[in-house]
Amino acid sequence: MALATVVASCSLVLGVVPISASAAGGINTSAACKGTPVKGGSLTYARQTGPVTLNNFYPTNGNGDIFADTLLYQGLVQPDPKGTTQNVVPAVAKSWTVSPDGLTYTFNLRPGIKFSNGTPVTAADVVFSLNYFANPKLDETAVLAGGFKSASVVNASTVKMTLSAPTPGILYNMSIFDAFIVPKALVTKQGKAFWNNPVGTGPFKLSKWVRGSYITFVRNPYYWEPGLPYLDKVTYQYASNDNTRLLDLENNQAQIADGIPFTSVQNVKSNSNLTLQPAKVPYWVGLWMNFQRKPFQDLNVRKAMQYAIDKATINKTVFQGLGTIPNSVLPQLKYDAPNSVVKPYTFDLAMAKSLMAKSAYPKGFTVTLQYPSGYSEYTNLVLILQAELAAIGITVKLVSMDQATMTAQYMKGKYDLTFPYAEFTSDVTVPDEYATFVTTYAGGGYSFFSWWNNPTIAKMVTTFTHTASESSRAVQWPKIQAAMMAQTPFINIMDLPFLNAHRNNVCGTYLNPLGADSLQYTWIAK
Amino acid sequence: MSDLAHLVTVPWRRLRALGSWEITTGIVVVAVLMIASLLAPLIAPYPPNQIDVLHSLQPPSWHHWMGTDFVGRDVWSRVLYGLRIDMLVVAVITYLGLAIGVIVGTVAGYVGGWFDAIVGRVADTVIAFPFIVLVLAVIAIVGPGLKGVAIGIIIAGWALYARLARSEMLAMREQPFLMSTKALGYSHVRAIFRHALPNLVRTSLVYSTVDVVVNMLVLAGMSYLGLGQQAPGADLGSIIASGQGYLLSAWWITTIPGAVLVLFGLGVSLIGDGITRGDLPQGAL
Amino acid sequence: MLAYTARRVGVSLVQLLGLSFLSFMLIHFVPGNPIATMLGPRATVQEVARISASLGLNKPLPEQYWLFLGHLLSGHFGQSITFSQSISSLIGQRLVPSLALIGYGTLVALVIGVPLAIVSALRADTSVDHGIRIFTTVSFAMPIFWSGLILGIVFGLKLGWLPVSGYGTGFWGIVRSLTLPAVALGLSLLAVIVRTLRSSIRHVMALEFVEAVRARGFTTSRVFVSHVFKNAIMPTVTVLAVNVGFLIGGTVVLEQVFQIPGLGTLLFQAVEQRDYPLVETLTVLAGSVVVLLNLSTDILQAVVDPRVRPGAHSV
Amino acid sequence: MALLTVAGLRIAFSHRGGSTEVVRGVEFAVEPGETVGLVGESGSGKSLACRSIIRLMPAHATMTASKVEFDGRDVLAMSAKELRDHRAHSVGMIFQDPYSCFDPTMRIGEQVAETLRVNAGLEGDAAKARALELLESVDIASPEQRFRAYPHELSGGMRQRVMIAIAISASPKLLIADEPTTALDVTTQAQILGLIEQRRRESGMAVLLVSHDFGVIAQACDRVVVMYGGYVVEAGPVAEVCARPQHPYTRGLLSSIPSLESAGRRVRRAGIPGQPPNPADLVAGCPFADRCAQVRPACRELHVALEGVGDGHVTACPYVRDGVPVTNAGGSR
Repeated sequence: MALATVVASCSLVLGVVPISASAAGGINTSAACKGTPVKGGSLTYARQTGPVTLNNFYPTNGNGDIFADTLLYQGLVQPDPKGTTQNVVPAVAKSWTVSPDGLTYTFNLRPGIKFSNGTPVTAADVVFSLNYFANPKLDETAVLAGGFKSASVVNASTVKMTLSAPTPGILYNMSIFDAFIVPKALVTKQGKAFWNNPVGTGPFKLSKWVRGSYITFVRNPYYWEPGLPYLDKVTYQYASNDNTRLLDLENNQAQIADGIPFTSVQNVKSNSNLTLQPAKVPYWVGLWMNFQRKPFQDLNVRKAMQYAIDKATINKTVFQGLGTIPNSVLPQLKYDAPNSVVKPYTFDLAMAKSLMAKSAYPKGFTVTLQYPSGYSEYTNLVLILQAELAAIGITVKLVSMDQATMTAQYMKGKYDLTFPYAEFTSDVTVPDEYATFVTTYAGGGYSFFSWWNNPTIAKMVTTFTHTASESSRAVQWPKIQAAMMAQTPFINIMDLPFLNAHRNNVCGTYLNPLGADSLQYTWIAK
Repeated sequence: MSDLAHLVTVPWRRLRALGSWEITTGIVVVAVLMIASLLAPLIAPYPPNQIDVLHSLQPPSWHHWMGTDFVGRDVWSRVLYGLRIDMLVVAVITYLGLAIGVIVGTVAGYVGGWFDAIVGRVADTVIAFPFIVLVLAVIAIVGPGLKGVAIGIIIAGWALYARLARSEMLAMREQPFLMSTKALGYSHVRAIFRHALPNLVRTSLVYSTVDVVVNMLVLAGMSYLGLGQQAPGADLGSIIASGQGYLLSAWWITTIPGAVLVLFGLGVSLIGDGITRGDLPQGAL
Repeated sequence: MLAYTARRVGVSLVQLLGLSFLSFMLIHFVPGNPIATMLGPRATVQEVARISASLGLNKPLPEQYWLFLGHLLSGHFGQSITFSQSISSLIGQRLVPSLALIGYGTLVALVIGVPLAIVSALRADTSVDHGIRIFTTVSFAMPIFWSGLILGIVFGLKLGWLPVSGYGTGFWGIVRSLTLPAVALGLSLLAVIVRTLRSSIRHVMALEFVEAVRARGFTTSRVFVSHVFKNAIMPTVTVLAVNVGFLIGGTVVLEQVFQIPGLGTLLFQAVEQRDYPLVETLTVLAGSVVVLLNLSTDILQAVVDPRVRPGAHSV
Repeated sequence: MALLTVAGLRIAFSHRGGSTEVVRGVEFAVEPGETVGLVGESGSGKSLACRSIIRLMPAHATMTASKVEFDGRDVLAMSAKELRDHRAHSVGMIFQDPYSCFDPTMRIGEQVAETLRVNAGLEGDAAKARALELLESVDIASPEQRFRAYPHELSGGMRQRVMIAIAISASPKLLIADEPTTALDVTTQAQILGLIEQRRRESGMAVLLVSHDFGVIAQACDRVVVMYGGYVVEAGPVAEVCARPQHPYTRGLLSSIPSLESAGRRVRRAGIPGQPPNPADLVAGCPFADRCAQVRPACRELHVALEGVGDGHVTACPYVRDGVPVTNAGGSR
């Protein structure tokens, strides 16, 4: 979920904490939350960015839109709302079956499920929404509907979806904002106006929206999970300024805040009223090397760089030990093999030096590194990188840029080294999307604008994404992971969690594995 | 704007006769800050970017006069170095803008005609253009950092001086001494630069005491927004911004550099004040 | 009077045209593409090209400028790229907080500044005058974001009187949430008001007519209110108008500090996202405010002070 | 009994580092209905001296006097309220520069009417009607039109007429005219002086005419007071002083007027060499000593005091009589 969002000014979200997939990481286990959940109450959530549109098919402000959409709507399936696994679990569909050839999906709708305006969800609504999802004119991320052929009504509570080729990743793509289920009749009738006052099957419904300032949701009385949500009212209060969110939290003007900056981790930890909640998400610091530049075409150089970068030190000094040293060039995704199978690059200066000596550039070379301005983590990070790469003869010139400029330069291939997106997360928990992006050279994609072209790995990825069998996919991916790690076309500097913080009496603050929360389990202890 | 000449030149003459407490105090304050920042490498007790995590967020003490920040850098040392870069940049942008503006304005006022018309309209447009947008756009083009801010401020800043100089030149053109230089057969260039310019520069110099303060604030503001000085380099705005998150627990990181900024502004303003005897030139800011 | 107004309006129109050109060129010079910025990592070259074409961003620049002028003149300003809304409705939503902040800030500056200026002028060169001057100079030298932060800490967090950030609901909610930023804005404006008013009061007080009026046996307050102040206030109004550009700048920063959903925040986002039409429109509008205020103060001055009128001549 | 008696008047300006006395013990008197001239170069203190009558001091100036008595009342002892009444009803004043002594932002008629409303308690239409009457009485043609004019739209002479209208609106007992004609051209000067004289005759008020121009004084006044360097150096009936000037300064002033007929023309006082003194430079002795052709050492220690020479004619110079140096005269004082 949530791709790079460009957040105003100096905010930053770099998350933290090496948690295992268990969600215990930040879930409040304080005494107050041991009791039975209490119904009622209202919650203010200080968020760093807010929605500019509630049209889930066409978000224009990244997480700002998506996090609001997640309260309002749901898809047929959803990412595990408690974040315990990276799997998809039932939502609007109570269950589904996949034909053995992987081409036909049959979804059985949840009996009695209703939209927040009280009208029942019908198979027609689902078909309408899936067609929306696959229409590039209507859905900004229709690329995620790759493989979709058609959807049809089987009966009032059953929908059939057929694919043109086995594309198991589509189920994960359908779990997120781009395939949420909306009422056909209302959308058809109201057109654009629908999105100003939308209805969905999420736990909350829209109450009041002051654009740019706050948005208030109230309980959806027709929500399908019995007894949920606990809260009567949720207000997302937007504050792009990190400091403001923290102050709001400390001041109890807000009870949860997202995007806790690294520099404030100690601050939050030392405040006895607050709980820091790191959540594991596919969030990473991806360093891009431009393959149009000769030195980076040399595998020895790329590997030397991997060995020269002391990720443990970076984790300690920049990310306060809360990151995870990656064993992939991509973020942490489903099917990833553990370190015992695919080893991370560990700091080894001697190895790095010998690789450089073996390369075409034994005396080193000079490159520029473009990095996003306004993020103190990045500033600290690039200084360390500069020093560490200097040790193997690579002279790095630092150039800070604002996000828009950096993205433009990146897409035009005008860079040597760059961090294309300051806040870089995968939309989905499975590797299909990013693996495809990073290996698709043709058609103007240039392998995610790295100009890396490796047909072998590309073929492995294509096979993987079109394998219907879950067990086969689980076998294939670690091989791709290892191959990419060996080739190291990108350098994943660090895997990071999302960092939220909440007041101690706020309980059940689960994030799904993509970092979004729908707050149906959240309650406030007395 | 023509009142300005009166507001300024008359008190200027008086100043030379009198001197005043404002000027004395102002000069002392600015001089102390300037000397301290120039001597930063000698008097700063620590390197400005030296991290000492063990001693982070220390309140002001004998070891750290202004305390330390969240990675244990000495705030006093950072303030000294920050002030140094800020003063340098502000002096350069203000007086470069002044020089450009005065020259363009003087020439425009002197030669008149289409050149004057164009300069006048361009200056008016730049003045009407929201300053901050201009600076933001230039930063977006040049890239974040002091360079972008400086270019932005100069692009916006010359216009007021040009307008000032132009209107004074128009008035001065009719004055006998300039007409007489013409009668004596001096060239235009000589007439402008030898005779008119020194008179015009005086007004602009007085106005620049306001401009210096404003530019200092803009510079700090941009650094605060993350668009000016890039970490780890220190300037007052970025030090203030870096302490924001610790306002409750470590007030000194934000408040003391802010106070130094205020002190500098106060010093410069007092000098300007002494010259104008408390009468702000119109159109200031 | 008519000829003067016409000429003055003409000059303003030229200025506005220059303004629109400048803002158009400036933002198109800036590297970065609004679509790529909006789409993030999902952006493929084709997708960016497709959406750009659908928004007319692939047309030649002169044509785009022409369209932009057309939008400006028609008054609906076209469509924002990133906010997928019409710019006029966006501005409609964000205008009130900004105007309220500017108005409230100016009010604070006037409420504090006018009495200070009067005292300062009447007690010129006394210690009271010096004290006021130091106070206003300090307030002028304070970075607006810094005073905003300090005010927020003291009155928001320590004392808990006012909210630290955000934009309240209802009249009093808005007043409460805007009080701290307005005070910060007002403080930054204080020096200009006090000094201008002080010097024009002193200037007017030294005029012979004031002595003449005093000689008629009028009370000091009558002399001051109906003669001195009336003559002295106009330069202050002019200076306020001139400083609207400065106020807009302060508002952009303060909206960031206090997280107020106003035009400043919108502008900041628009620049960051390279939302060309939005940046252009906001810039031209902000510039227009400055241009129009200067225009109207000039004309107002001609009305209030008959000497300014062209064709007014003494025999 | 005199309408106005001023004695021992001292006025000083305070500034950084002390104060400078610019009026140094002046005395003069005005009888009801008479016109008294106060003559002297700029800086002589005459303008300040005349303002002492209504205690209209500029900022930083302080006045002290042993006596300022008007119509039997002690001006020095007046409360603020009494002083306002005094200014509003007993004394009218007109000023040198009719260009700048009106509120530039207020219509002429409104300025007259305001005075009437505030000082005479007239309301609305009554004030306007009376204002029009007054404008007419100072020979302003088509007062209805002028009523709506702004000050800058009137000529200097016209403005001075309006000023006179305002000054006499309360039928004061004394009109102070501080250089009323200096800023006007010759023809207008004569008209204005004529107007003042006419109003004086009609109303029986006294006039204190302040001027640097002896010609004007000679033409318009009954008595004259000559000031120099903050002192009164000579005083007496105009005819007497003109005929038998005693003080060398007065002689110089008179000699710079070619003839009485040219009264009113601005003439360089070629008769007196040197510049008028800077008040701050005057320490002791006769203020005119530096420029006096007949100066003698004793002048530097002279205690300036007026001495009668007959017929109400007084002079501050003990050493010269009718242009001839005398020995020992008055030196003992």
